[in-house]
Amino acid sequence: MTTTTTKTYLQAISDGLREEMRRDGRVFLIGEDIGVYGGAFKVTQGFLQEFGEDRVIDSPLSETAIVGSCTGAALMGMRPVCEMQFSDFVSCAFDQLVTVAAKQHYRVGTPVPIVVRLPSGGGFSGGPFHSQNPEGFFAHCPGLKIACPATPADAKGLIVQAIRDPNPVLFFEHKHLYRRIKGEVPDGEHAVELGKARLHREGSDLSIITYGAMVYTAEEAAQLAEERDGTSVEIVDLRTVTPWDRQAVLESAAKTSKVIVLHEDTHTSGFGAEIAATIAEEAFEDLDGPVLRVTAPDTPVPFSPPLEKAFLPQTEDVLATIDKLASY
Amino acid sequence: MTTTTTKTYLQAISDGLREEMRRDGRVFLIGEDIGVYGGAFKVTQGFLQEFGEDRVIDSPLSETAIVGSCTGAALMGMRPVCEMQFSDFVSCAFDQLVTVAAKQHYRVGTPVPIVVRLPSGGGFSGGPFHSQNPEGFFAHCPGLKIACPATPADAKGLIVQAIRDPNPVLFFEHKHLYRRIKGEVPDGEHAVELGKARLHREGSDLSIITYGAMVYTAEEAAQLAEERDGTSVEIVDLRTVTPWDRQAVLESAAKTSKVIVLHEDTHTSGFGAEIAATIAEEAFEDLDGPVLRVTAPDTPVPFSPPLEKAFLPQTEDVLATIDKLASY
Amino acid sequence: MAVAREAAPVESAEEVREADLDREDLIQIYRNMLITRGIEERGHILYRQGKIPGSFYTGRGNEGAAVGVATAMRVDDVGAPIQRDMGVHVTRGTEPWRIFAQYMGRADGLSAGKDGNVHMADLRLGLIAMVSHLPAMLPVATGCALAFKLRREHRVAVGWCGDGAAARGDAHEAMNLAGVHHLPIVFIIDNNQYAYSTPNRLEYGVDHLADRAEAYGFEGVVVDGTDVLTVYREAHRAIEKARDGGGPTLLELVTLRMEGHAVHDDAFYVPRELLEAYGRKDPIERYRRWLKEQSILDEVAEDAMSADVKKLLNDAARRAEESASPEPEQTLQGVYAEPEELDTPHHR
Amino acid sequence: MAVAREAAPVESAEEVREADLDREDLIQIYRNMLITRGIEERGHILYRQGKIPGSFYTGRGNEGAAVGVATAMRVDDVGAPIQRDMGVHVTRGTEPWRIFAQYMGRADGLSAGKDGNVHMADLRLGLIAMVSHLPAMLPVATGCALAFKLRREHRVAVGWCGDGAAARGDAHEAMNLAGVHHLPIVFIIDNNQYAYSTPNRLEYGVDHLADRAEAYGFEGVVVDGTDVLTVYREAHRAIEKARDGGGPTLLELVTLRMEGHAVHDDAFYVPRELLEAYGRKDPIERYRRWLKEQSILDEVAEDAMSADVKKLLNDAARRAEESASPEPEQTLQGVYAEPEELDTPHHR
Ligand SMILES: Cc1ncc(C[n+]2csc(CCOP(=O)(O)OP(=O)(O)O)c2C)c(N)n1
Ligand SMILES: Cc1ncc(C[n+]2csc(CCOP(=O)(O)OP(=O)(O)O)c2C)c(N)n1
Ligand SMILES: [Mg+2]
Ligand SMILES: [Mg+2]
Repeated sequence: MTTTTTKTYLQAISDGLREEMRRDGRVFLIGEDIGVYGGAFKVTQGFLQEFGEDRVIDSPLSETAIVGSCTGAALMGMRPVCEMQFSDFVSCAFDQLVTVAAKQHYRVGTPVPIVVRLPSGGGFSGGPFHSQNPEGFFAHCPGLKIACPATPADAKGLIVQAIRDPNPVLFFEHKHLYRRIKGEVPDGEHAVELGKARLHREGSDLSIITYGAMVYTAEEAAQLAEERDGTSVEIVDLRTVTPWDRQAVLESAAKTSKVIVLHEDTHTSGFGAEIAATIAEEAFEDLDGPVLRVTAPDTPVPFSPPLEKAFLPQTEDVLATIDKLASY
Repeated sequence: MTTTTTKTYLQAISDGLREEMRRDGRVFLIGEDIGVYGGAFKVTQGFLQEFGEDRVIDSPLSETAIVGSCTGAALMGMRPVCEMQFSDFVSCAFDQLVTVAAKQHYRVGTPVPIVVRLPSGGGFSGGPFHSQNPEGFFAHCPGLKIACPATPADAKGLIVQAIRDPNPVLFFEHKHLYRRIKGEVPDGEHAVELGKARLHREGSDLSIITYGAMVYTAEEAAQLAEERDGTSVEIVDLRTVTPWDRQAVLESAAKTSKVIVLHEDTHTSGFGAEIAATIAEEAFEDLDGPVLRVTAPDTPVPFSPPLEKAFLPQTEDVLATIDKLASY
Repeated sequence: MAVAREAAPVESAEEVREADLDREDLIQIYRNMLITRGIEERGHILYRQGKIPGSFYTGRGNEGAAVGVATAMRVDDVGAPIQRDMGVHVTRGTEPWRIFAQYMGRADGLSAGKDGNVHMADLRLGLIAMVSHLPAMLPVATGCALAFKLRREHRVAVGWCGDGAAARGDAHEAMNLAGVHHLPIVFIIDNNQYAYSTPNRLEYGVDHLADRAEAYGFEGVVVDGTDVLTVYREAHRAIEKARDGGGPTLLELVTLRMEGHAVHDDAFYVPRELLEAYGRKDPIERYRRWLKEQSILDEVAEDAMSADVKKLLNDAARRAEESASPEPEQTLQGVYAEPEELDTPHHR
Repeated sequence: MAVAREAAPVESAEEVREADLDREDLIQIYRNMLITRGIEERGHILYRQGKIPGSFYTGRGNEGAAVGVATAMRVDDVGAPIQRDMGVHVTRGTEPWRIFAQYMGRADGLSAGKDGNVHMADLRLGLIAMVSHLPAMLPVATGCALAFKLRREHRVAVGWCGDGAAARGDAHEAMNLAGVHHLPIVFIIDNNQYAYSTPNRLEYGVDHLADRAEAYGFEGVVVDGTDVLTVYREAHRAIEKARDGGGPTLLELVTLRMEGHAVHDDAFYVPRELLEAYGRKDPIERYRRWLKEQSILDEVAEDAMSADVKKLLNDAARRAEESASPEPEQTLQGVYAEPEELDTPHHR
């Protein structure tokens, strides 16, 4: 029987990484300040001491070299896991990911099993460059996989599975969940399949499709809606954006006939557009109302608290959208 | 009265550029092989001779420096126009575009009037790196504008307007249209507003929303559908992806009640998802059928002709989708 | 094998005059350094008081480097300073109250609350606001220099970069382009020996970053960044050389980051002895001693200046605290520029 | 000021023996060069016959450089060659018929029709397929070297880059990382004096690209790339130095691109005299003369080899032409790898 322990989201990622490194000598870490300093968020604290300089590499400030060298090491049979200090900086490795890592297997059949860890998301005045959720850009790139865990258990299970996956995986870690969210995490080996959504909350009146930190915003709104007038909201946590669990989403849409898509990333061509378009295409006859999107607006992430609050999707925004759709 | 001349798409771009350079001494060009060689596609042939080395700069192979230096020159009051040799290489300037150029005005109020010319698109065995349509990635980035002309007249009018626009504009030139497509182009000054769609073909049974080279694929399919059984297909050519003409699209959707979204870019999180999601959200009650997307599949662009043919949306694919939707 | 020149320290007042500085300039330099440190010290207090959101960075130890370079720039030169270069903003005339307003995310901050901390600059003062992504502003500064060259203006661009950030491709592409076109640009590397927790030896494998200049076809100079006068002299030389068509120079200004990467970081990884050694080379204290030795500053003048700077910063902090936060509606404003905005002296 | 060493030419047979080449190796080198040129010449004909889709690139003039380096690699070394390095594929044992099949987009091509022309490699032969984006494979090659170092394997990675591509950030980041970690890698710059139409003087502002090595903490060497034996000797030294823990080396192999960028390009921008000068230094002809002088090759052997290579290529072209095109369904296959695929000797 699997035992569990209560852990923060951050601890869960850290444990997943550490356990996988103990299990598999091919796994190594590379990134800026991940060794001596233990990472900007301390996810790899103590790793240098346990695994040594060869497996925990403090790299130069070189996102292109970090990702590119992971690709090379992976082609030689290693299982590299790199960290972008903030997910925002992945823009500096865009070409290596989209051009090299994502396409190498299709082109010449050689797998590139790398993991890129990406502390992401806003909520603490990080400003335009320490708050973004860049998964939307990469969702458009065939050949990459993308995980966005919401719970500590999934954070552990998905980082482990990401390492084992034979493809490049972008692993988004929402910074606002790191120390704020605690949950039961299975002890010992625990892997969560990429591409399987989690039914976060069952409901019958409408569905919210979301992932990452917004799962909690959805949950708050759902609770308020229920308390207020008994509206029963279902929440589907995608867990991974690529591949994404179309079946779970379409089933929920068929069940409730009303769907809200929610993400913290910006609106236009965000992944929510793909979800909404797919539902509109494949569940057209199931729908009793339009698929509504609740997202950040099409702006950079502003710094000042009143602006950032207006930018980030809030519980009230979701609640208002629930009302709008419920009464449709 | 405006006179017109029959020109290729390529000539139209070339003329637009040349005329704007003659009108405005602040406009200069920078890119790889655009001077002595006249550009990989000869769009700037003769420019070095006419405008000299200062205004037609053969740069080193440095997409980051090309775009970044355009941003700097623009901040100093120039109107730089750079060329990526193939649009595929814009991945090497992703950070400069998305992080610097796109966000500088929002952050500190300084306009960045640059144009990035991007020869794009497939259809001649260019393979995974000389055939892409990367507009989908950039459509997700607030602060950038994106033009994708289909006709020679629009190619001229939009390159001129892109240069005059106070924002960074990505100007996609479909390589397959360069010499294949001819049309009437207004002589002399001619600018086309960014964000206004063009009704390419009027129809009443269903609408195809598209842009770029796919306008011609849509047209072929529409003609075939009409000849065959009188199905009347409307075609809306977006002309620009950012900003995009939501109103024109929603009006067409309201008129025909059935919409196909068509683009050459790959499927998941392509700009078609945004269009389809918006229609499904805002024209829900107008629709008599699901919004269907016809796009390339989620793979890199394959090289070998039978594979590339299977990859690119073909007239038959559009026709089959017309049939499916018409009989819905 | 080091190939860069190592700058000899400025010794005499004679040398200083040769470098175009009069008594007033020398005092102004001191004042700018005091204001620079004062802004950051006060900012740190405000931060601990919870009045500044986000994170907070200081450039303690870099005041001489930043003020020295900025003093050598002419009014129509432009620069793209980075996270340790508060002294550049101060020297170019940015009003301290607007910097505090920036820290606090107020509407009167240099980014009007859209961005925070050192991600700011006033283009009317010839400064370009950095992005976080380092050193993405080097290609941008290179483009400024390109514009000057194309227009045959006698202006110079200055681009800053950290020792850590010099590892990124943007640094290479910018320096290479500047070298090929012999552009009027000076590259400054603020080498404070660390990139966050990463020491120089894990950032690059060569003796001096200034050695790289050679590989781009221009001169590199290693300078003691704690010595404001030497920094000034070398920056002045390099900037005027660039202005006269002599092409780029790379100046590596060696200091030590005297505090953590940001104020959450206690910098446990920096050896005590190193901190102590550089503590003794504090750029402000060093320069103060020199001013006194040269009888440029006496007790009276010094006290007056301290009082004055204190008042300036008190007023500035108060004014910033009293200033308004941006309205939430501003969130949606300003993503795109309007055509009228191009109608400035720059853009005409 | 050039800082890189300029390699002295190999003069005597003695030196060649010192560099670990026996008579058989010397003949094999010649044969590989002939096959290399033969593949590209024949490819060009097939292209003009409309049998090869897309565009077509040749490496004429670079045969010695490519074969020389590849000959110096050991069987378990790995390399990431670029667009002028057909000789590397040939030397490592890629079957010519599969290269023709690659050109033609056939199912038996090295990329099974998914990619075209030189975007190919057989990882089982220790080669990594380039992407178009230059020089994106340098960081990748650096990662191979990192893996070797971490696993304490005595293997070396070789990363290729053009003179033009050396301007991009990827080159810098890769070399810097390799320098910091003293990785077992050799960087080769195929300096054929042009990047498409862009001459060296518009690509970089320094005498030799090899001068850059110094700025990353390792040695740079300028080598006459038309001289296969000198290339071999320098590559051999550098590779064995890397294997022995001596860290990276940068070899700049100077040649001239003897044809257009691709075959659509008549290279009008390359001065005639330059082409004539390098025509006289044709690497195959030069080496052929040397082999004859040294009596390693006589007329009879040469004729036999020519006939043999001709037959090889005839058969190869025929086999490729007869081979199947990929099925359209293949378009959707292979975007993602399956777990079983990691179950190779490499990946265990
Ligand atoms: C491209 C990029 N990657 C990572 C970071 C995160 N980061 C911010 S400052 C810093 C260290 C910078 O070191 P250095 O360039 O030496 O400047 P310093 O802070 O020491 O002045 C890092 C890693 C960043 N800003 N940009
Ligand atoms: C990042 C990038 N930008 C542009 C191109 C287009 N391009 C292909 S080859 C080439 C010239 C390359 O020159 P060099 O590196 O000297 O190699 P050579 O072709 O001369 O061998 C260019 C510009 C490219 N492949 N990659
Ligand atoms: Mg530093
Ligand atoms: Mg070349």
